[in-house]
Amino acid sequence: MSEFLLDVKNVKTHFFTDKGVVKAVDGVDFKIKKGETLGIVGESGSGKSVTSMSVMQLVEEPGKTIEGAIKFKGEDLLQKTTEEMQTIRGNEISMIFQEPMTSLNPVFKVGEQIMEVLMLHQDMSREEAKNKAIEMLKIVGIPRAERVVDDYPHQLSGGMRQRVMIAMALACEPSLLIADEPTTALDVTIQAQILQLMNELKKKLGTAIMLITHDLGVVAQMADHVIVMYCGKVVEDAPVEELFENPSHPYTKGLMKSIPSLDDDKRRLDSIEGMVPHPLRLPKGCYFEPRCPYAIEKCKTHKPELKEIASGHKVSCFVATEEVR
Amino acid sequence: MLKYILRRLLQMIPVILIISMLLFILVQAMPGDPIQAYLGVNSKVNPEVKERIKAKLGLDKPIHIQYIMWLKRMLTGDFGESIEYKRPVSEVISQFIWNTFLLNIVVFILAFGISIPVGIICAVKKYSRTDNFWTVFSLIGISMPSFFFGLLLIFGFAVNLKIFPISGMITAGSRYTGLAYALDVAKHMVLPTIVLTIGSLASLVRYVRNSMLEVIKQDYIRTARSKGLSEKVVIYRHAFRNALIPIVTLIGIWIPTLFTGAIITERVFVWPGIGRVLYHGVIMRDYNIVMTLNMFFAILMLMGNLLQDIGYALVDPRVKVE
Amino acid sequence: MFKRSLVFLLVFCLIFTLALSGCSKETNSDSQGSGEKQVADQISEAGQQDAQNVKKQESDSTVPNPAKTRDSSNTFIVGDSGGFKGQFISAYNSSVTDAYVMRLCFSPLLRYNNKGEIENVVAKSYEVSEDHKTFTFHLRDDVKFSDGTPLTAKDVAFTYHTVADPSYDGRHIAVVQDIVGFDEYNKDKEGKIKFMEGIKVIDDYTISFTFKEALRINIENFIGQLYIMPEHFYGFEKGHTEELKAKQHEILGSGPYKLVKFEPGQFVEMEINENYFGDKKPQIPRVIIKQTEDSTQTEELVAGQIDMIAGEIDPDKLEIAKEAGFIDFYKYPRSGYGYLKFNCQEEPTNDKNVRKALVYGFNRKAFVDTFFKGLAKTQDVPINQVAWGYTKELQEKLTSYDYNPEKAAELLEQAGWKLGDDGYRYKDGKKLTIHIASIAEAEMWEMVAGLMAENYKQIGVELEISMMDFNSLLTKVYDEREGFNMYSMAVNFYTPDPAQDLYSNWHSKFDIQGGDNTARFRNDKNDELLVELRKEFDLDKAKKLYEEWALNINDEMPILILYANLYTDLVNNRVKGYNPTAIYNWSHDIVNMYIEE
Amino acid sequence: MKSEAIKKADAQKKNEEQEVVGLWEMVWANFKKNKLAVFGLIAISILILLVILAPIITPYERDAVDLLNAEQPPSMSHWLGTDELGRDYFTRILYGGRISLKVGLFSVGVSLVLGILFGGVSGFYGGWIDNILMRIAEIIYSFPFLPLAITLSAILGTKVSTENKMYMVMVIIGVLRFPGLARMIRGQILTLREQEFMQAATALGLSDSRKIFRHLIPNTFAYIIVNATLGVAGAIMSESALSFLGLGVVPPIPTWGNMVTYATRSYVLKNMPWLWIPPGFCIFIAVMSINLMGDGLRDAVDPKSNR
Repeated sequence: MSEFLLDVKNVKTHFFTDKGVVKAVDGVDFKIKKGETLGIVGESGSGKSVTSMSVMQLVEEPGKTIEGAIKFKGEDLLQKTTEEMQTIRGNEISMIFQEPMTSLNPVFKVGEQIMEVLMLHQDMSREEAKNKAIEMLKIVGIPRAERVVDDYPHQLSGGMRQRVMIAMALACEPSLLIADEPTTALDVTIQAQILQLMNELKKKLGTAIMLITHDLGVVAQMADHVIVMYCGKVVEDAPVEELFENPSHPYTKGLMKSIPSLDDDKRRLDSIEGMVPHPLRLPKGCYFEPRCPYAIEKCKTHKPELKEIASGHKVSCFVATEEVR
Repeated sequence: MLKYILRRLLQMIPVILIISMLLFILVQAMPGDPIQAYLGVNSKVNPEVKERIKAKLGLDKPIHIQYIMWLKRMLTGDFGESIEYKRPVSEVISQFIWNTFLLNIVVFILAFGISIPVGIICAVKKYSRTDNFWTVFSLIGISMPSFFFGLLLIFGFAVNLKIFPISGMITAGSRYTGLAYALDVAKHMVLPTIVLTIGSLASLVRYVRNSMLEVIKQDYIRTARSKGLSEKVVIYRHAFRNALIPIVTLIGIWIPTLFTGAIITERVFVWPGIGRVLYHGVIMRDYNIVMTLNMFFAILMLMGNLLQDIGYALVDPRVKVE
Repeated sequence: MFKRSLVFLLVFCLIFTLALSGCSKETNSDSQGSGEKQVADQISEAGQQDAQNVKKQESDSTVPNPAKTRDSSNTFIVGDSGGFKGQFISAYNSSVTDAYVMRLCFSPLLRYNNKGEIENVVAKSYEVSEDHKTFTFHLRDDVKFSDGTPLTAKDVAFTYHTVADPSYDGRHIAVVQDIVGFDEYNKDKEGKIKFMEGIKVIDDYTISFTFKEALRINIENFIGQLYIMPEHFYGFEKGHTEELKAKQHEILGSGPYKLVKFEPGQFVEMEINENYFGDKKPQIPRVIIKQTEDSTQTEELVAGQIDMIAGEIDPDKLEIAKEAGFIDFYKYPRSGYGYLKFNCQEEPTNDKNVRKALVYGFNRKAFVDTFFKGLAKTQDVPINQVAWGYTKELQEKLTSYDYNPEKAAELLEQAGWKLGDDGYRYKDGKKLTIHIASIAEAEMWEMVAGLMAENYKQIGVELEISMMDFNSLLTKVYDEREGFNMYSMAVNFYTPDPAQDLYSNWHSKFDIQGGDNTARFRNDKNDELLVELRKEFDLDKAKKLYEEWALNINDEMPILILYANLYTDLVNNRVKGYNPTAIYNWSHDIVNMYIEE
Repeated sequence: MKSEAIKKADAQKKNEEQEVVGLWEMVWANFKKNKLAVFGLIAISILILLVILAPIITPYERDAVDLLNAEQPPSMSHWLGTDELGRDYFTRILYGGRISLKVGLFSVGVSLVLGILFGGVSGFYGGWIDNILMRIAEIIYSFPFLPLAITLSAILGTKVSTENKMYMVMVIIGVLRFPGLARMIRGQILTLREQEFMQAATALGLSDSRKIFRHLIPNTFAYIIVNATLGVAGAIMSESALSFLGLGVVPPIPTWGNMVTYATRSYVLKNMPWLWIPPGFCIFIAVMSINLMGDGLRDAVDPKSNR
C-alpha cells in the first residue's frame, strides 16, 4: 500500500461539446495522505469541481476522463467497472455539495436517505441503520436527532441540511471525503461551525478530506496541503504555511493580495486584471500570461511545467522558478 | 387529513348544486322538445293530445318549478323515467355503464402501464432513437380521429385478416359462459382498447417524460449517484418518486373517463357502452337520462379533483394540507 | 431506421412545394351546364334497367359462403344499425328494430300482404255497418299465446284500451283518438270509466269498433298497427301504465317466434313458438337481430357474420356486396320520399311562382343519379310510389318539373325578381335569398348543398344553409314555424292508402303549433279534396279524388321531392323464400323463409 | 452564405468583448440543436404557407362542382384528384387547412389565456381565492361538451353566419379545455411558491402580478407548452368529432376533420385512397410538427435543461 491514500497522475477530463473540446481538467497531479486535508483553490471555471467529479467518475455528458490515473489505495479508479465504482462511492469515498437546499431528495425523510447508504454498503437491517443514522445525526451536532430523523428536508434550515449531508457522507466512515465548496452557501457563523465539525470528524474517524473552495480563509483554517488551479491546470502545490508565507506563482500572489485583512485600511481591494480566458480559445503559452504582470517573452510561447522550488513546494511558472534559482 | 377531506366534501355540495342548476338550464335550453322528438315525424297525433302528454311529464311547467321537482326526485334517489326507453333511468344506465367501465379500466391500466416506463426511458435516453420513435408514434395516436383509426383497424384486422370480430361485445347467438364468455369478450375488446390506449399515450408519455426530465436535472439526483446507488435505483426510486407528483394529477383527471365512455369509439365498434346512451339521450332530448348521467360524471370529476389534491399531499411532503 | 423516414418526409414536402411553384395555371376546361347532363343520363340509364325489370338479382351459389361454416349456421342473423330500445310490446314500440321483434312474436288483426292487399291474421273476417262508422271483427278461435292460453276478443279490447289510457305517453295514440268515447276515457284519471263506448266485446270471438266519423281510412287502424297483447300477462289497473312499461321487453305473444334472450345494445335472440296458430309454420329454428354500425355492417355481411341487411341505399355498399358473390339483391321502391318542404307563409316562398322556379332551377336528376347511381328517381307529387292512388294515368297528367334553368328564370321574372348587376335577383331592394334548415346527415347533404348552391347561383338566387341536429330542426319546423324557406327531411308511409297521412300533412287545419302541416300550406280546394278522400269508400271514386288532389298540389308545388329511391335488401343466398315490398319486410315474410343447407 | 473572412472577423470581435447572448438568441441556439424540433418548424411553416397562399397556388374555386370528372384519381389537372362532386380535392385540402389550423391555434389560445390566469392566480394566492377560482374551473370542467355544442350551434344556427359559428366552436373547445391546464399550473405553482427565489422576489418588493407572470409562470413553461401543443391536436380532433356528429363546420365548407369524416367509408377506404390519405396526413403532419416544435421550445427555453 503506497503511503498516499489518493494519487492523481496527469488526469485529463475533456468536454466534447459541439462547439469544440473544452479541456476542463488538463493534466492535473496531486496526492493526499491518509487523514490529511488537501485544499483545492481556484476561481470558478478553473476545473476544481470537474476534478472532484473525475475522482468519483461521475462526469456528466459530454465530459469524459481520457488520460491519466487516479490511484486510490493503490488501485486506479479509471480501470474500475461501474459496479466496482458503485461499491466505492458513498462507502470509501463520499461527497458533499455546495447547495444543501437542493442536495437532499425532498420527498424522502432525512433518516431514510442516511439509512439508504448504510443498508447498501454495510448491509445493515432497517433498525440498525436507523439507530446508526440517529447516532450520525448526533455526531454532526443535530439536536433532538430522534425526531429530526423522521423530518423532511424542507423542514430543516440550510445549516442543518448540510450537517445531514455530512452525516450521510460519513455514515460508512469513508477514507476520503470530497467537499465541493461545502460552506459557500451558508452564512458565516454556520460556516465556522461546519468547518469545525469537519475537523473534529477528521480527527475522530481519520477521514482524509479533499476540500474544494475559492475562499483562501477556509483553506488557511482547514488544509494541510494546498494546490492552486487555473484553467484546468495545477499552477502551485505546497504545504499551507509555505504557500501563505511564500506564494510564488503570480496568480497565487494575486489571490493572496485580494484577501481583505482587518489591519489594512486601504479602501479598494486589489484584484487581478482581465478575465479567465474563454475555454475554447486558450492562449498558446502559459494560460495566465495575458493577466500576468511578471510575464516574459517565453511565457507567451511555452507552457511551464510544475517544478519543485522548495521541499514539497512546486510551481509551474518560468519567472517563479528562475527567480528562485 | 380526514378533517380536510370532510371539509372538501362539504364544499362540494354547493358546487354540485350550482352545476345541477346550470346543467338543467343548458339541457332545457337545447332546442327541440322530447315529446316531439319521441313522436318523430308524421306521427299523426293530434296537437292537443301532444299537449296532454307534455302536461303529464310536467314539461309544460316553468323551468324553475321543473328544476325543483327534479331536485326533489333526485334527492330521494328517483332519477326519473327515460322518455326514450320508457323505463327508470337507473335501470337503463345500469345495463350499459359497466360495459364502459370494463373497457376503460383495461385502457387505464394499459395506458399508464405503458406510458410510465416508456416516459422514463425517453427521459433517460433523451434524443435517442427510442425517444424519437416514441415521440412520433405517440403523436400518431392523437392526430387521427378515433372513428378513422377505429375503422382502419377494423378493415385491417377484422375484415381482411379476420383475427378479431368486426363489432359488438360478444358473438351474437353464442351460448358461452364462464371462461369462454370472458375470452369472447376479450377478443371483442382488443381493437377498441388499442384505439383508446394509443389515443391517450401521446399525452401520458409526454407528461411522464417531461416531469422526469425536470427531475433528472436536480442536485439530489447527483447526490444519489454520489452515494453509490445503481443507476436503476437512482432513476426508478429517487427520480421517479419526484416525477410522480404531476402524474398523480393525471390519474385524477382520468377517474371520470372510466365512466364517461368514448361516444365515437363505442359507436364505431358497436360497444354497448354508456356513451351511445348519452349520445342518443342528448339527440332525443331525453332530459332525465342526460341530467342523471351528466350529474354522475360531474360528481365523478369532483371526486377526481379531490383525489388529485389528496394525492398531492401524499406524494409531495412539501404540500401542506391546510 | 427513424432517421431515414424523417428524411423521406422532408423530401416529400420539398417535392410538394417544388411541384407547386413549377406548374402553370390551367383554365377550367369544360363548361358547367352541358357536361352535367351527359354524365347524369349515362349513369341513370344503367341504374334504371337495374331497378325496373330485375326485382331479384340471383347471385352465384358456387362461390364459397362463409356463413355456412359459421358455428350458429342454423340461425338467421339480421344486422340492423337502427338500435334497440327493448320496447317490444306494441303499445310502446317506437323503433324500426323493436318493430321487427314485435312482428315476429305478436300478431295483429289484419295486415297488408306483399301485393298491397289486406290479409286476415287473427281476424278471419270483418264487416262494415250501414253508416260506415262501425267495424265488426270475427276472430279465429284457434289462436293461442305461446303459454297455450287462447287469444280472445277481451285481449283485443285490452290492447286497444292500453293506448287510450290517461297515463299512456307512447306513440300509438292516433290509432284510437277517433273512436267514440276516447276523450271521456282518456281524460278520466280516477278510472271511473272502464271501457270506451266505441269498443264492444260481443262474444269471445267477436268485437266491434265505432268511430266518430265514417271514414274509409278508419280500417287502417287495424292493419298492422297494434299487435294483440294478452290481458292475463300485461293487464294493469287503469291510469297505471308504469306496470305495463315494466314489462316492455318481456314477451308473451301469439306470433311465429318467442323471445329467448335480449342483450341490450347487442342482439335479440328468438326461437320457434310451438303454439303458433298460423297455417304456414316457421322453418328457421332461430332468428337473431344483431346491432350493427353503418360503416361496418356490409363487411359483417360479406364476412358471413350476419345474413341480411334491410333497406340499403348506398351504391358503394351495394358494390361491395356484389363483389362478394354470395349475396342476393332484393330491390323494391321505397314507400316514401326525401324532400325539401317549402314554408308557404314565409317570404319569398309564399309566392307559388318562386316555389316552382326553385324546383325547376335545381337539377334533381343530376343529384339523384350521382348519389344513388340510378337507384332512385324524382317525383312531382308528395305521395308514396306504391300507393294505388298513384296510377300510371295520373303520372302522365302531372306537369314534370325537370331541370329547366330558363323556365326558372322566367318564373322569377314574372314574380317580380329582377336580375341585379351582381348576378343576384332583387325585388323592392331585397335580395332573393333562400334559407334552408337542414339536418347534418353528412354524405347526402354535402352533395345536395354543393349542387344546389351552384344551380341557384346561376338563376340569381342566393342560398343560405343552416345546419342543426334532428330535434332542433323538428322544433323549428313544428313549433317556431318561421325563419326558414325550406327544410329537409324524409318520410315513409306504411300503407298503400295514405289518405290519413296526406290529410294530417296538408290540411290547413293542421297548420298550427305542433301540427303536421309543417309546409304551412293553405289551399281551400286541397282541403275539400282531402276531407272527401278520407271518406270515400268506393275505391274507383277514391282514385279519382287522389288524381284531382295530386293535380292541384302538383300545380301549387309546396314541396320539392328530392328523391324516391329504391331500397335493396342484401341477403345471403343460403336464405330462400323471401319476396319483400316497401311495406312487407322480412319480419312479415319470416314464415315463408328457409335456410338451404 | 457569409464568406470565410467575415466569419473570422466575427470570431475575433466576439473574443474581445464579453460574449453577450440575449435570451432569445440563446433559446434559438439551443432550439437549433434539436433536429426534430427544427424539422417540426419547417413542416409547420410549409403547411401554413401553403394554406395562406391557397388562392394563388390553385386555379380552382373551393366549392366549384364539376360532375363530369367526379371521383377522378390524382392527375396533372387535379393533383389530388376530385371528390364525389368533382370538386378539386387539393384546393379543398388547402382551404380546409385554413380552418383546421385556425380552430387548433385559436382554441388553444383561449385555453392558454384562461388556464394561465386561473392557474396562476389561484396557485399563487391560495386560500379562499384559490378555492373560488378552482370551484369555477370545476363547474366549467363538468360542462358536457356535446349538449353545449348542440345547444349553441342550434341557437346560433340561423342567426350567425357559418364563419362566426366556426369561431364559436373554437371558443367552446378552448373554454372547455382550460380547467385541465389551470389545475396543472396551480399544482406547479404550489410547489414553486415555496422556493427561495420567490422569497427573494418578495424581498425586492415586486408586485404580485409581476411575481406571478414574470417569475412563476415561466417556470411552468414546460407544462404550458406540452399542454398547448397537445391542445392543438385535441382541438382539431374535437372539430372533426363535431362534424362526425353533424355539428362541426357546415358543408360545403371543408376542414381536414370533416374531410376525413366524410371519406371514412369502406368503399372510399379501399378504392379512393386520395380522398382519405391527404387530409389524414395533413392532420398528422400539423399535429406532429407542432408537438415536436413544442418539445424543442420547451428544452430550449429551460436554462437548466442542458447544463
